[in-house]
Amino acid sequence: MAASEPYNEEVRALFENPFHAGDLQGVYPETLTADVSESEHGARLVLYAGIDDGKIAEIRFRAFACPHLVAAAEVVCREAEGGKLSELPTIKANELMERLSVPVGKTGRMLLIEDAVEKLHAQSGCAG
Amino acid sequence: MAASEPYNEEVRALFENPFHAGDLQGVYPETLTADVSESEHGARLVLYAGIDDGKIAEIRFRAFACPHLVAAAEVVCREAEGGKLSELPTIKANELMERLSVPVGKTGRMLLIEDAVEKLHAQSGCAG
Amino acid sequence: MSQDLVYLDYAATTPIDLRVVEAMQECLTGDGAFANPASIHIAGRRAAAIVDSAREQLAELLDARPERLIWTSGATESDNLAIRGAATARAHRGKHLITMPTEHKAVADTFRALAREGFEVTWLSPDDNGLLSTELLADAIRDETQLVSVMHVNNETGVIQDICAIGELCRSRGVLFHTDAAQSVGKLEVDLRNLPVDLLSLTAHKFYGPQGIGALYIADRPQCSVLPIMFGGAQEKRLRPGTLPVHLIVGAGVAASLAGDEREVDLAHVAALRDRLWAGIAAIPGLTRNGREADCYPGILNVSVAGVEGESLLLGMEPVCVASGSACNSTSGEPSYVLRSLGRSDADAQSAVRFSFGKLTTEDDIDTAIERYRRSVEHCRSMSPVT
Amino acid sequence: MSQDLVYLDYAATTPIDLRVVEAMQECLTGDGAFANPASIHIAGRRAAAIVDSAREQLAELLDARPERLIWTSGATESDNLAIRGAATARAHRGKHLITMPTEHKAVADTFRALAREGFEVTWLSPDDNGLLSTELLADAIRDETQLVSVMHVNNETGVIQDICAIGELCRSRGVLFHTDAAQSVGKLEVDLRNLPVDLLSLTAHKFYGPQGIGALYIADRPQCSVLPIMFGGAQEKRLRPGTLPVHLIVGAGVAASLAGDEREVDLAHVAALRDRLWAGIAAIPGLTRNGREADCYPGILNVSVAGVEGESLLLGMEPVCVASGSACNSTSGEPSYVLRSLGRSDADAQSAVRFSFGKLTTEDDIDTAIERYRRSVEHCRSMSPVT
Ligand SMILES: Cc1ncc(COP(=O)(O)O)c(C=O)c1O
Ligand SMILES: Cc1ncc(COP(=O)(O)O)c(C=O)c1O
Repeated sequence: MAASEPYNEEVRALFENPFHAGDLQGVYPETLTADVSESEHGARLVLYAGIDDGKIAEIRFRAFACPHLVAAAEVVCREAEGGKLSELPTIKANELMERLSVPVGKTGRMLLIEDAVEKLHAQSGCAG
Repeated sequence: MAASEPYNEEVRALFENPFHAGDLQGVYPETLTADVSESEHGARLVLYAGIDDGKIAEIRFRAFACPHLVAAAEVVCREAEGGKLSELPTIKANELMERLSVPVGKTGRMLLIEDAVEKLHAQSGCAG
Repeated sequence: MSQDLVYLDYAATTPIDLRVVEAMQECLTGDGAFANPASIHIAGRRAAAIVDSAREQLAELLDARPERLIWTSGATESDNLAIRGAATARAHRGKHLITMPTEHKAVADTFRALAREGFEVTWLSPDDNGLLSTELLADAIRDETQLVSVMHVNNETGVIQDICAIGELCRSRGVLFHTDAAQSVGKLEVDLRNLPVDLLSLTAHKFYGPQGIGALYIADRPQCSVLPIMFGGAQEKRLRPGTLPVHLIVGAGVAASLAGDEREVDLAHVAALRDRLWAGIAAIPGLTRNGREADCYPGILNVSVAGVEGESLLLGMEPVCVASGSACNSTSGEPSYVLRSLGRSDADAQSAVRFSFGKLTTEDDIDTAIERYRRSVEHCRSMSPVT
Repeated sequence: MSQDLVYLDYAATTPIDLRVVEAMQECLTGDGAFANPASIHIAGRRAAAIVDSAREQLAELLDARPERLIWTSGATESDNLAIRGAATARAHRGKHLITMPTEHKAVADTFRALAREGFEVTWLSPDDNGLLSTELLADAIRDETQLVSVMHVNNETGVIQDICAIGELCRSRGVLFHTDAAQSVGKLEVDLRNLPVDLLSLTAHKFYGPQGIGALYIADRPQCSVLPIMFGGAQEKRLRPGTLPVHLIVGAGVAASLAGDEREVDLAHVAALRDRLWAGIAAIPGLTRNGREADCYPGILNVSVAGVEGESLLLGMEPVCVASGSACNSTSGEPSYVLRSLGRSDADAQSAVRFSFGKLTTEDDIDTAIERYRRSVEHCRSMSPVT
């Protein structure tokens, strides 16, 4: 049986207004891209980050994904933008899942968030 | 599933007013009794006939029986009374069953009618 | 309820409570409430929420957790699913099963079918009062025994089995215990937090809910595995496929909730009616009561009367509607096994009349029934050769 | 019907016709109409008469004899009974069965269960248009083949199989033919006097009747023996036990009778809506229609759209209620086998939306759906990395 309400308020709001969906608007000293995907459901998430002085000046995402993953990507972007790239890895999929009431069946898909962030991080040269 | 209406009008009327149920009221030169029964459903039918000059002056029945058999017994009594004992055997169970819309499942029980009449007949000494 | 009928066959099916009808009506015509609860769109989710809350209402009546209840089409299906499902799930451990010949056909015939398929079934007869002796049961349980099925309230006589003692015995011996509670749920207390029952069948139309909806309770114990008997979808924990009938489930939920609120009052009401009825007919010569008062659910009074043919007796009672033995046997004409096991002769058993009544039954109904019964017995006796 | 919802999921379940609700209501509250039709008293006989006339109404819709119809709890149960019942009844002659992977789960899962129990099942794939080739079927039938099951109208795409040709082939080869007609009865003509069908499943809630009631048609041929899958009483020719749910049967009967009267008008109505819908979305780039127009029941329009994720697409369409593939698969998230068999990629299949509509659907509903669908596709594409 379907859960009575599959999307919580926050997921709906984020999904309807994914301000960070799309391409980078500015031009930055450094631009990073993390493109990750998952074969089972064909989900794909791409993060684009404009980096200036170790900071994430602008971050955008594109997703071929369910509303939960879209919402999670938007959360990550909202929280990351303006912050330090080095602080990004603290974002954990399980925390996001709790906040967004994501069904456990989607755990595999939601790990794409961690993967993408890690990829950005690795590219920045500050990993480890 | 139950047949929508198990008893036709005539069965209901006969069952409600079995004028011939009970004991003989008169005293006759000859009194015959036919007592027949059927083991499967425990049905039993007794015919009592007061015979005078070869005629059935009075006939009564007693029955431990379903409404169809009761009705059939009443029909037989109504038709037999006043008639000749020798004409009785023309009453056939299958004709009664049709007239009274008796379900075929009750055929065995309804044959008691024929048996009882036959027994009366045999006792009167005019059988064969 | 009726102008021309006196309906005293509540054990076959009860009239539906008008508050239940109203809730069903709302669901049928409500906005999206009719949808398939398995659909993920808004309408489907509304329907699913309605189904969930009905499940909670039923769970509350039984003091069970909602997720332990599986919706079915009625107690017949619940019985089939519980018994065949548990027997086949545990067949690798052993193929011995125990039940009673006084069970409802939905139970007895399922065991008969399993017996034809290679299971061994022990049929334990009740004592003279219709009760199962736990000593008899204890002796019958063997290492290979996997399932015991004993009904809560008998549908013909109202005899109440001690399912608590039976369940405890089963649990102590590692055997699953199923009970057909079609005649007790909503009428007597059935508290699954305290009862050691593994599987329990029920049906809504026996407690003022709609026909066509029932449930199977499956205890949350690792032993309680059940295999499906029908296939075709993920509904009801993959145990029972098919689109959930939302309005029926709503009806069952409301009926359960009303039963919880009104059970005590109803019970006192039927007990008073039963006493009135008994007082009105007890003096009829040759009358026997089938089932001791102390052992019986008071909404059923079953009596036999010597020397009277059952079918004629019933016709003579019209327009009072009563059953001769179980409604399910009514068209077969066989004398009731349940009554014979109480020591009744075939002749007595076939004259048995089951009066069963409930919350809509009035004292007037009972008085009419008394009058008609007396009259019909007299009428039949006046024709009877057995004096 | 609704203020806030646009319900376009008629293939999952239809709203109930208010005339059906009225008839059910009358039955629920009527004098004795609620009784158990198996009871021999007056109330029972009234209920039995009501059941009989509903059976006649359904029989008339199908041009079948009433006594060839068995009431069940829905098409799922009918499918299980037909397939398992016929397969087991004929197992002594042979254990080879034929069906298609594009069948509804109630059929496919029943065959899977039989396969686990030692039957051999051949799964025939449809051609690129979703149709079964009779040559393929002719080649698959062997001496041991006992049963072929092919659905009439597919629940995901609306594709209509030529059950007349399939049935004739089966009959010429001495094989039983079952068809799941859950999606066609009451919507397309199903004339069993002319169709060579041995077993046919249907369910009332797909044609404006209540949920929880269906039927199985069994042709009057000596070959058509079916064994029961549930046990417990003489109801429904000993094939399907349980108290008959009178109000549901009344509802099914009235729904059948209305369908007979209104089918042609409804068909024209849905065809016009389908054309309007298609005209409104056909120009969306990357859109594919699943199922050729000429092959499909016009109350279903199934489309895929490239580069769009299905679940997000549906959320973006709210409050328009549509299904992604079969409603029964909606919670599993698996891409639809039916669509893949039409040649769609997994990505296309998962983006599929099934619009299905019926007699209460208005042009406004369709226009809202067009607008929402276009908007949602755009929204999803604006986020998509697949451009
Ligand atoms: C004890 C008992 N079990 C099972 C049933 C079957 O219930 P249903 O007809 O709702 O399936 C009944 C009533 O008919 C019953 O009295
Ligand atoms: C083709 C088909 N068969 C069977 C069913 C099952 O019907 P029900 O859920 O009424 O048992 C459905 C609908 O769910 C269907 O579309």
